[in-house]
Amino acid sequence: MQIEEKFEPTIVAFCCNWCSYAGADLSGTNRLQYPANVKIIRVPCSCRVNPMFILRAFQRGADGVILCGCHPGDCHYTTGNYYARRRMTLLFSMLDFLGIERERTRLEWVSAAEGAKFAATMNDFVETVTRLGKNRRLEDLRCNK
Amino acid sequence: MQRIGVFVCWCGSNIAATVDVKAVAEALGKEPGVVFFEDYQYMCSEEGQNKIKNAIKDYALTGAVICSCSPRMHENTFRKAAAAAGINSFMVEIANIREQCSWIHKDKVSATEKAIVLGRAAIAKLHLNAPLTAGESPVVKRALVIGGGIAGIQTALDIADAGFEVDIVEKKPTIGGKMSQIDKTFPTLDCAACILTPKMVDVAQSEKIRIFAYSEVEAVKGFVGNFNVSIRKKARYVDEVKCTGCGLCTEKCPQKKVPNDFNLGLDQKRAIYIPFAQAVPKIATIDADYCTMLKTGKCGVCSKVCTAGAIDYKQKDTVLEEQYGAIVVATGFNPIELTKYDEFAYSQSPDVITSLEFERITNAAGPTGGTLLRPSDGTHPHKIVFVQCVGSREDGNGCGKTYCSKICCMYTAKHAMLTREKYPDTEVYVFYIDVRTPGKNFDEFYRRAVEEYGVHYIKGMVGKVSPENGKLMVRASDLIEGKQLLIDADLVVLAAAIEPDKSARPLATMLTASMDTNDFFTEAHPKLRPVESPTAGIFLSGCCQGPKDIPETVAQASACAAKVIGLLNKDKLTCNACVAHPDEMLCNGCSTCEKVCPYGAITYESKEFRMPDRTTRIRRVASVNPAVCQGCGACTVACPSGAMDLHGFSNRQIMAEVDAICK
Amino acid sequence: MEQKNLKETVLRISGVNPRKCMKCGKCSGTCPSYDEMEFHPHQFVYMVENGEIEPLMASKSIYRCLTCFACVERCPRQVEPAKLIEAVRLTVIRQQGQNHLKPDAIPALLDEDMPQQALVTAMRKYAK
Amino acid sequence: MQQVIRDKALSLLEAGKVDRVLAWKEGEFFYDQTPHVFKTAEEINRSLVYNGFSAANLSKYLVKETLKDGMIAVFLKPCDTYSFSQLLKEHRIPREKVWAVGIPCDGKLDIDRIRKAGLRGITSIREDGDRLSVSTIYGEKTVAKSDALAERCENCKSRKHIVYDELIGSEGEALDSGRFDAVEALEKMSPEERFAFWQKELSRCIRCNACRNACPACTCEKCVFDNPASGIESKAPASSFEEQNFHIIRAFHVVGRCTDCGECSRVCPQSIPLHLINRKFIKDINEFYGTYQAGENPDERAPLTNFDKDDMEPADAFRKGE
Amino acid sequence: MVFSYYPGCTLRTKAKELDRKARLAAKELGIELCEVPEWQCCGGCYPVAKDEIATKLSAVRTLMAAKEADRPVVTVCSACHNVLKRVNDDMKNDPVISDRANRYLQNEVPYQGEAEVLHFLEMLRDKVGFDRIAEKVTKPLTGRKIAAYYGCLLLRPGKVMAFDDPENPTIIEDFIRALGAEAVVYPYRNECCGAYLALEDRDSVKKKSSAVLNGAKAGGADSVITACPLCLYNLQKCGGEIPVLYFTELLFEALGLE
Repeated sequence: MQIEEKFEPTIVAFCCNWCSYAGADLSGTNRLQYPANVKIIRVPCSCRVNPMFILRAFQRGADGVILCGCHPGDCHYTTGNYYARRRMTLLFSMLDFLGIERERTRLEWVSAAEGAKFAATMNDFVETVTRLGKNRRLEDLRCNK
Repeated sequence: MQRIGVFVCWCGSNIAATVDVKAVAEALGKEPGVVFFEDYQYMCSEEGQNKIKNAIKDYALTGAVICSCSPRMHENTFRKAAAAAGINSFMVEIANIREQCSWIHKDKVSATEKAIVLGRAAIAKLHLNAPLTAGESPVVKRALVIGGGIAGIQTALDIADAGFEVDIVEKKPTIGGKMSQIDKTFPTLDCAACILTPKMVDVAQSEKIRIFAYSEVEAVKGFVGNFNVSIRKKARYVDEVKCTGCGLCTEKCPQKKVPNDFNLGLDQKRAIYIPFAQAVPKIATIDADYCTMLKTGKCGVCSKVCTAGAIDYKQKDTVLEEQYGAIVVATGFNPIELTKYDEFAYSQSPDVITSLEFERITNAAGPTGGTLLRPSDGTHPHKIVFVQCVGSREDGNGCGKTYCSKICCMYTAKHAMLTREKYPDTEVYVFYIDVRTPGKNFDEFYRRAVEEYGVHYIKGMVGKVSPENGKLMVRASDLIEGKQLLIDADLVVLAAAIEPDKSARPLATMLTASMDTNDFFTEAHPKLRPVESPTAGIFLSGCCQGPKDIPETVAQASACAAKVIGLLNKDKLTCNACVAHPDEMLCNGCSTCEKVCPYGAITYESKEFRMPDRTTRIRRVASVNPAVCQGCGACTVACPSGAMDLHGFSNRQIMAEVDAICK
Repeated sequence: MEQKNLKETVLRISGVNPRKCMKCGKCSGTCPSYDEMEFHPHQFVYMVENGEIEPLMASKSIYRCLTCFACVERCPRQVEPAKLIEAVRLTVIRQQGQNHLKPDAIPALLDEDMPQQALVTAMRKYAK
Repeated sequence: MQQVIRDKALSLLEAGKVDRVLAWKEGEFFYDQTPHVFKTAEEINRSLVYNGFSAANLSKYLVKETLKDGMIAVFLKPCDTYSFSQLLKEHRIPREKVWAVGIPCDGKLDIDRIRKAGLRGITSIREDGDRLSVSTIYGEKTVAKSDALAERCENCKSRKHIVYDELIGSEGEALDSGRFDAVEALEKMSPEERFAFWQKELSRCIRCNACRNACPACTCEKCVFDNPASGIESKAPASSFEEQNFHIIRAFHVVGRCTDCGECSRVCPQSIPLHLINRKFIKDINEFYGTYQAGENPDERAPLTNFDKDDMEPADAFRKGE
Repeated sequence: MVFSYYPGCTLRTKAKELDRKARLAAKELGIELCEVPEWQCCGGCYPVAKDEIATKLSAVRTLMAAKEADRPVVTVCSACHNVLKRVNDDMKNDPVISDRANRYLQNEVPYQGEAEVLHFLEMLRDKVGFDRIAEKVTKPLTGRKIAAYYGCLLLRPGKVMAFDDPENPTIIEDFIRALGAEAVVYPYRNECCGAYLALEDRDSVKKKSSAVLNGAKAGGADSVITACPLCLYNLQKCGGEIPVLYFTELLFEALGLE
């Protein structure tokens, strides 16, 4: 009998150094659990995240990509998250336009004090992406050997 | 090819209990370029650092990957160790396997797997690292203090004392802040004015300090060492140089019905006023909302009586541009509005007052000349009820604050004690939930109120205050006796929660300094860096950071000054090494990056280039000022040709991490 | 029912988290029925948290609460003591034969002006 | 009109005002013209053409041409002037080296569309008001011009010249076009349908780079896809991802810079409707951040180099569509 | 203006005057009150228990009828108003209750608190406007000193009822002033009258109600008005000298109706 393995999605989380990465640290400090599927990449600011990185992640087999930054108005660099918000709004809308499941991408604002929000967001995102299943529409099959 | 060493930290059992550290080290040891791997109990300890240093030397490592706690904790520690062993400090990458792995996972297998992936990502990134050197920027040797209360005053005096110039910006017409409104101070009961006003005079007389009173910060640009601040000096309609502060105008002004905000509206002032006798600067100010001349063009009495000719009805706001090396936030606090607490009948009876109003009523310079009288009928109250924790310690879904306001227990003990001392025939009841008196001589002070002055401390809360026949019927519970009490009080004093001044939120945005959900400024570290904001060059003094009494405020103000002095004492600051840099051969000169740079760090220049086809061309290319660039990376994404990249977080480094994680 | 189950029942019915209480006593300071109660609102919160439900169930206090919600309105921690008292009362009257008000007793309590509302309310409060 | 343009080119050259003239040259087939730099009167009289098939947007060629010494004259249709203006804004063309002549345009023809109407063996086409006289090896036919227009011209956004030194003919106005209708139709589909649509379209991509090479916004010194150091170099559509990735990134790189000139779709040998991707971005920008037309106003901040504190969140953008 | 109207059991029996005068006054003000078809008794008091829905269903049915009619549902009785508003809030904000109730009622389109519940006084304040009422007054109650008695049901819980400031309400005082009388503000106007304890313990009720009336009397009131039949009963029965009236009676009088 073949037992179907539970689908474990690969989730890439880009976190800005000043708020969201610190928020992720805080959820660790408070021992708030979220699945190990989430792997965090530290960037100085949400505005450092190039759409190329997000597409790259999907190409290489990510099933969901989430970008976390400081709340609007609280960016360490004053305005970075505002630019990030416009870029991601347009990019996510485009991916949707091309028929990619919109739930695979997400932008969230998590402050350094919001450890609980970080964990809750990740739990929710992992659950959502798990429900969607494997990313098929935006992957490079050659990377999947 | 790099020669990489991998160092896996146990962090005691913090990591090792959930992550198989040996398995992580061994797995990572098989990665390309890794020539050494090791695990150890505490990598951050001196012994652990020595292991790193030795391995760098013994194995000729070009870089190190440390799998440990968050880089926010020990990145600097490990960078210093690497530098001490002779490699560039930016050749260190940290895989966060504690906060973002062992502490959030319970299953050892998946946590170990994840730790290996995080380690791989760090190795992949490190392969693309290059040595970086940080640039330097000069420091403007002057500080700005925003807020002229006791916190701002103390910080300014200490900075000036060290020989640096300081400017104080105060939005009110005088410095002094809340402390100038207070009558006596706990736990010594010395008069607030007697200890505050000499400091205010010191400020006024200091050659190093400039006071911009009746002024507000309008815009802040720049960065640590080089802030450009726009300060709006609001029109006083009085020439600051000519006004002698004689006060004649404030006596002759025919507009007498102006609420006196210094006395919290308990009495009235004139439309031209000096807030109090010891004001600094002692210059009259016209309240444009009430001045008949400014509103209708008819009156001019103050101008006629002013022998100095200082009145100027045509005065306009002016905006000054000033440079500072450091900025101190000392914006202070206010009691919360009590309109949502009408079970205590605050808006229904003038005899229900806040503690700060009580201070003014008992202050010799206050509306009653220091005699304790009821606001409603001017009679002596014989029964006073103090209610503690009004709006403090709430659950966060209501209108109050979740925190303890910290100062109320002590000032209420003070009020109760002073009342009993001056008016022994007055019964004083204090309803408390807890009496919180940590602090030197604080609990002794509270005990004196109870034991020597006979203040009735009742454990319980007031449920309802009903104004009835000139009395205030206070219904409350006495939890210890198990009784519901009904007290016919003459005066009820509410210990209103304190909150940060409303100006703090927009200021934080200007300064890009972070705040917590209560609008208190966040400190760089809650224990180890309590007087600095995480934003470099921004320092915190007094209640803007959290509730504090005067001794604590002054202590923090001086600590803050010490930090500022430490900064101003430097001639140059080491800049961020992770700055943006354009590949000039790829740059289109299109000016897109410049538009998204929040620091104005990008300029364009025309340069002559030898092209691959051996011709020469003059091309417009971007150039980044590394002293100004803070390394956010906005430009790198705006750039269509990929010419702009960021040291330390390059496109290829981040993509290498992505690849390693998604493999 | 066991003590633990009783506590769970009360918490389930009320939806209240008594651990939020900071023991200020404002509920009891504002309760209009305080003097007629053996256990007071703050004690309900404290005793429910401690699992001492049976003494509360046996007490007449549960029929003295007017559900006027003064304690709920004024609680600084939004603990809502009145809901706890109501939950203890419901725990009692949901048991067989524990109706506090029996229909045949009603006529004696009425006068001709008594509005229906009082009856309906009392039946809901006192009977299953 | 062709003669007017030839005369203008000749007079500019003769007067010494310019050294070269950038215009359209007749090609191997009558419908297949190429951009060309004319240096002599003889060359102009021989092969400079202007008719319904003079479709190429010439503005982009100025980037390279202005690197050379001397002045160059260029003929720009209304939509080309938007691209020209955008390139000026991006400092890609030195304004002082260009003599821009605005010329009128009443829509360009699409040979494929005429063929699709069932006309075979076409040897030449003559414009006759709103009719086309089509000579085929089977005889003369006529077609309504409106049935032969390129899609981008059917949905022409403007007849106005944004920037020029002199104008031939009279000035037109910006138009109200239905250019977003096709995008809207796609938006209304289910994600599965949209995915199927784009998979079908994009899988035809042969990565000839014609779209990029014709695009007046794609003027990078070196394209990221050609640059080994960029980390995303790719030359061939080796998988469906590569096709998607190339077109998404290319479109994203021209967000706020794309004037919607339609060259990408015009030059695509596989007839992929690439302009729809760009138009989706333009439509989103218009809806999310207020109407923005690249190239229209040299002083206006582009949407991606600008922000509003109350901009919508990505999630709101999705909700808006529901 | 047309509103759905929910009279409730008491207004059909012991408080017929309250009902009749409310309808006539509304008519005079140009308001049409359409009685909710086949309404059921609300149950008299809001069922606090979170674990059962049966006691809330009659209120939900009324609310659904109001949603169906697509107009706000107006009540005069404070108790009905309290029950309807709070059950509506549950349907809007408590997913467990709302889900269970909708499933029990087998609603194809779930009811999620879409109806607007208004007290007659809220309708007067927010939809008609007290200034318009003042214009309509033909027999102003000049010289009368009237005290408003709110009790608990109109105001609490403040967040759900959103009727007025629960600790310092002004709506009935404003109403009194609109009718030309002087409003007497006095203590205990938002404290409980003793409510349904009237059945069991008259003494307890007497204590609470007399405190209210004494306060009003001390404030110089010549009458007290209320919106709740049970409050009215308790206040009257405690034997104060001051007449206690429904607020609608004053409105009726001031509008010059007979």
